[in-house]
Amino acid sequence: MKGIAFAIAEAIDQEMSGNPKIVVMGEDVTYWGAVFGFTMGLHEKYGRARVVDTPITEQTFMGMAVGAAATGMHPVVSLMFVDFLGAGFDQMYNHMAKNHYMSGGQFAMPVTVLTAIGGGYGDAAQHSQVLYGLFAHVPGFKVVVPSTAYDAKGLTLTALRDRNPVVIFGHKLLTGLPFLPFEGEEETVPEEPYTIPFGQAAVRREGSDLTIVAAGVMVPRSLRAAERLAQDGIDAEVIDVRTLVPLDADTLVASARKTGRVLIVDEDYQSYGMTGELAFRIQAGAFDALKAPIRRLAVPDVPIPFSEPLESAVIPSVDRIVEEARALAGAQVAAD
Amino acid sequence: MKGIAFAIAEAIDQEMSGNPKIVVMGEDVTYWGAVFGFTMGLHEKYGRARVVDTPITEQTFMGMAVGAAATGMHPVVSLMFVDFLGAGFDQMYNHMAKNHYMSGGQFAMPVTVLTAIGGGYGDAAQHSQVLYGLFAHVPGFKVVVPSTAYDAKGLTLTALRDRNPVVIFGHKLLTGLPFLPFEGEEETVPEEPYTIPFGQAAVRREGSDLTIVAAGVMVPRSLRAAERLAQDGIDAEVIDVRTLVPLDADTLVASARKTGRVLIVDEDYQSYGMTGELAFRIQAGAFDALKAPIRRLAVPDVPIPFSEPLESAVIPSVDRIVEEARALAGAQVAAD
Amino acid sequence: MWKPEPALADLRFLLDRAGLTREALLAQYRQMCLIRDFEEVIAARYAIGKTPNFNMAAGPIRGEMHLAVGQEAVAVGVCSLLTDADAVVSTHRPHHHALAKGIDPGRLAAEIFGKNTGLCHGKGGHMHLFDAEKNFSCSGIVGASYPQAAGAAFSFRAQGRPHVAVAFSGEGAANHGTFSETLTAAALWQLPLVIVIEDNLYADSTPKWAALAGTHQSHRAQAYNVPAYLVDGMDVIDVYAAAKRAIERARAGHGPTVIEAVCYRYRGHFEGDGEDYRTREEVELWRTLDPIERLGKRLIRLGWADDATLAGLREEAARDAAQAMTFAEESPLPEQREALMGVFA
Amino acid sequence: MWKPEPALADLRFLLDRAGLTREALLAQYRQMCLIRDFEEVIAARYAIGKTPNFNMAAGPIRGEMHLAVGQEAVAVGVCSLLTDADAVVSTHRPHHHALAKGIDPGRLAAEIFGKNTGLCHGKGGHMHLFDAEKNFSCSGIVGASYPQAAGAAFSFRAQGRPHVAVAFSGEGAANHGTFSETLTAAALWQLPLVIVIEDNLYADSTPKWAALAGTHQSHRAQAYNVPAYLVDGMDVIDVYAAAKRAIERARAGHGPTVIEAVCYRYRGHFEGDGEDYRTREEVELWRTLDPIERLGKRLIRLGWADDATLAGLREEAARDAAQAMTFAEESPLPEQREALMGVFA
Ligand SMILES: Cc1ncc(C[n+]2csc(CCOP(=O)(O)OP(=O)(O)O)c2C)c(N)n1
Ligand SMILES: Cc1ncc(C[n+]2csc(CCOP(=O)(O)OP(=O)(O)O)c2C)c(N)n1
Ligand SMILES: [Mg+2]
Ligand SMILES: [Mg+2]
Repeated sequence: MKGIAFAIAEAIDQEMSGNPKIVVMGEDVTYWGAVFGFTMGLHEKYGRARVVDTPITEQTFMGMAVGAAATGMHPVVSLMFVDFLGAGFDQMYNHMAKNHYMSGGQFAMPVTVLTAIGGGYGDAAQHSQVLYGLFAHVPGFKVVVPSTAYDAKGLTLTALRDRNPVVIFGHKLLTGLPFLPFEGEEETVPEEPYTIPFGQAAVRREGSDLTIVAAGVMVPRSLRAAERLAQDGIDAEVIDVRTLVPLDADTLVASARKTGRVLIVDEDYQSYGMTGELAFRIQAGAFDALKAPIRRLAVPDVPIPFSEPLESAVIPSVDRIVEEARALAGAQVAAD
Repeated sequence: MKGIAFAIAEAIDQEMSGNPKIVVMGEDVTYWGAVFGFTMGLHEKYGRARVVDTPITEQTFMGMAVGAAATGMHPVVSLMFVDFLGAGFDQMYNHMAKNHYMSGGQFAMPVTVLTAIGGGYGDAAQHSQVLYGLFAHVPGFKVVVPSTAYDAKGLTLTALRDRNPVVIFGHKLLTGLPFLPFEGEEETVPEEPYTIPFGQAAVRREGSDLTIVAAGVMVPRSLRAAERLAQDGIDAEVIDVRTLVPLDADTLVASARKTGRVLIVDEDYQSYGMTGELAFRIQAGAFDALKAPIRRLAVPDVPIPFSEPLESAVIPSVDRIVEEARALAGAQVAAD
Repeated sequence: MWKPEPALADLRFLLDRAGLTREALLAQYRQMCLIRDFEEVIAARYAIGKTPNFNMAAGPIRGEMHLAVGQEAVAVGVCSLLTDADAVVSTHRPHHHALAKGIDPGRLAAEIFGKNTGLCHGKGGHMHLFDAEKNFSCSGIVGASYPQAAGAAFSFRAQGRPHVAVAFSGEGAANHGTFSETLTAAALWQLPLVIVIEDNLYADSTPKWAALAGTHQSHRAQAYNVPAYLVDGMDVIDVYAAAKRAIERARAGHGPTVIEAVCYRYRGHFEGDGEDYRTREEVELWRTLDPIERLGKRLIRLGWADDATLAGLREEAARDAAQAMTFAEESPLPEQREALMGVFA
Repeated sequence: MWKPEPALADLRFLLDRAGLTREALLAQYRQMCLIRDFEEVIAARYAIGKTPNFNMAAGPIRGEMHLAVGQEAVAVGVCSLLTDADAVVSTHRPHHHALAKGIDPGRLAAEIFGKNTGLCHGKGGHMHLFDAEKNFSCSGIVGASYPQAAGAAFSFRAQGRPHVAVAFSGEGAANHGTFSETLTAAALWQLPLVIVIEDNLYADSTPKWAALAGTHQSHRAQAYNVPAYLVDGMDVIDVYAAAKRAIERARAGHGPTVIEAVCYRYRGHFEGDGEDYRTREEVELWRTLDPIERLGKRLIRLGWADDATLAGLREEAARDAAQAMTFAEESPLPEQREALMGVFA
């Protein structure tokens, strides 16, 4: 299988066929499969009764998901681009994410939100963001960022069986759709349904000199960087966090303790987001084992510019991961 | 003067009287002074033409601020409780914060957003949040969190002369309004206008054993904790970050290098927010000087519960700051 | 929205048409009294520790407090037509809806006091009342009730269950984009949804004239092909008659309805409100239309009750409200460790 | 929305009433041709590197591309009434508005190519066109144009400047809550705002019938006490006549207007769209109403132009479009370090 879009769509189909509670809603989920393919093929199979195109009303279809989840359904909702969260965020973080807690446990909120993230193909400031940091910051969401088709299928099936709001952030350059560049790999993905538990990071490459932690498309980029680093004799371990919430800090800490050097790579904005959080957790658990300050590479707190040279100046590339990792590998305990 | 509400209202009045571009808008900005007093007295003085009650339409009045700022005004907009950001976030982070950049510098966005934050008086999950981490994460906002009336006035005047979107997060328990508990101090605040530059943290108390970094109402709580710690012979330095964006990392790093131990105290949700970011910046600059892992105390990733014992279990208190600081002061390089 | 008081024969005709019996009216009277008493004792308990200096954090009930004294007829007129399985999504001003939906007054009061015996074990509080058995939820965010009720309606339809979902809101809330968005959704999919706007003329300190582009929010429904009723919210019979049609239509699969009920809140927006945005005279004027007194007078005119019957019902209601307070006050607070539990199911 | 083609005398009458002279019509013709040509050459340039396999990231123009071929009359009918000082807020489909507002085609094309000579020096891109001198901005977020234009209108009024603000949007966008919210604001404060809905029957792949509760978005305006016109968006004269009244009224302080112009996009939602949600026949049918051909025929009927005049105008337009492309293609890309500058003013 090539790409997470096929994997996610297959997972939904498999679960939907046995679970009448599942209904798919959002803009353009029928003919266009939610634009990025996450709902491909479902309309043909289940029809407009269970695959519902909504008007362009994010706050309302997110709120409808809350109401439907409270009355026995499991809505799968498409937020076409994550950039559009601002048009419906209230229903997400103040209700979907809180109603179970506020109700003292009476109303579970089994909602699966699918959203497309990331840049690198020229879609500019309002269609290239990542923003999972915003969801990870507010309590009540599980935050899932698959980097492989295998993971995408297993994590989606887990989400569809979870009684809580789960947001699946699918990177556009991993979808495998023909109209976008593809940075993933052709993979063997079992046809039968399987689940992957949340909160388990994956060590994608073992290494001893330094640890690179990443999510989404930054995982394959980090792996490519690791190959280049290997040519320089630098042996990088690459960890895919897979879920930001729950976060598998143990795996990160164990790796940091082993290598003593950590680079966190992120396509979200740099400040007040994933890189800071992971750094905190790593230093808390591996303080005495760190040989150098933790480094990070992320979008340097600017909107994503349109023009190619500008865009590639701000989104972490294989080259820049290599550069940062090299600097880190050479870094003595710094006094900067 | 007692409280930031009076200070902010005075600053707006002083600037507004000389600057016809300023218009105040939002819900209940007339009779109720934006509920938390930030626009008190302005309606009486400037009338409904310049102090405009809006319908309950956050997305729209935030978008109007964008349009008005682009055509020569300086809107001062009230987002009554920060909890309501989700009803209007799109216009804020996708437009107000980005239009200057996206337009290649053509459209400045002089907008001052006033919003009330924080819990501790029983207003529960949808009216007690802090959420400045969300604004700090997305590029384009300056994020101001005054902890004193003096600062509130000076920082507000700076905001009103800034050509960029500035969000001022006023903690309810620092407003000084009679209907809320007050955790600030009676202060001498000069009558004449003055400004305080953004990006300068304030060392509120010097100390040598450890550094406590905080913002908003956590500053006076940390200062009270420091007094208690002093009785135990622990000499805490207390730093008020004042502005999260721009962030004065130098002052934090210098203090961390001096004391070797840092506790970050925050009333926002713990993960993927302020504490992680500050920790990253501190370890990056003071790695070799740190004697123990950086610690943090924040709302432990739960919605703010209503009932008093539950609420006080999650919002950092003087007691818990003391506890954490004590543990930190005693901590050897941990291997946990 | 004031309508002429019907002559006795006309009143009988109207009741007949609405299918309202003596028993039903007496139950509505009692329910409205319960709400009135409940709100007033909450007001009294809320004031404890808050005088002479009003401090929101003091006393046995903390935080904001939005009461619905004066608006009883809307909640009762609508909710008396609902079953437990029908969904109600309420707002920051939710007690009257909760009681009218049949929620236990004791567990309601306990939640307002933040007690462990409360509906949400003290985690929700006055603006976040949830009762899964009664299919009741609410939100402190203005405009948030509409889509959630539409979602419940969607879900009932998808599951082939004959229930209806009701969203309550204020007239201020209907300015929010979610109102028009939900009208579109409800009309498109012909959802079994009833949107009830309690038009009490104010949103916080903001009078309707300063926030509404037209005179009534219900007028907007038509533009979305949603039928609407504009009713006298101080008259439980008028509310009931419209709600009955709307709810029956929804159950029958004929889609959504908006009901705008013009009413008035006698107390401030929240307790402690200085109310300098309105006149005392206006408040007094509206009190002359009191829904409980009006229903009482009609019951007497109809010969369906005498003063003693009514006094008896009022006493029962007062007793229930008092018992609820006692239950709440005597209940234990939750334990601190509970705070960290229950973010996820 | 199809109207009968006016007889010659009636056409003269309509033009007269609208104050449209020969010169004005010829200018509109030329402007529509420029837009048509511009969009078509952009389409051709966009396709470079994207065939046989369509890949959004390949070729000289990257990212999504939403063109407005077929919708020229709406942009030109409205914008030919505006001055540079009037504000326009556009959408994800903004080229026709930009050109009609008088933005330099070269700098526009350069922005679409991401060049340093572009309107925004390459930072904005096709969905984020800004030109401060022409008071033009736009947003890739659906529904975002309304409040921003209302804000500009508010600002003009507050400053006592006689300008008007125009928000363009699609019919899909008008389902967004910001539409009704902005109607309320505009009506309340009687803002000099004109909302133009380009009702091209589709929002992405979603046909109007699947997303609209009624037939036309303009019907909603009335419910907010905002007057509205429903016009033939394939007829620049019809658009112009309505826009003229709306804009004059706005300038005179008489408040907002909604104009819904029914039109059609000949090309896909974006370039690369497979268009399996509509029939080829429908597209062909609408092409018979082509606004440029219609105006051309009328000019000839009126005796205001002959084939040669029109051909001359078309050539001029084609030359301008080609020059814009050349300028864009020959311009340098911005330097990487620019990326980190300009977040703050
Ligand atoms: C999105 C949002 N904005 C603002 C508020 C603050 N607020 C709480 S109640 C209220 C007024 C509501 O008025 P209305 O809908 O008429 O209801 P009423 O209070 O009159 O019952 C406001 C503005 C809020 N809770 N949520
Ligand atoms: C808030 C938001 N939701 C969804 C989208 C994705 N989107 C882009 S264009 C579009 C359709 C817009 O349709 P319409 O308003 O009719 O304009 P048209 O494309 O027909 O010109 C959608 C859904 C968006 N950009 N913003
Ligand atoms: Mg009201
Ligand atoms: Mg359209």
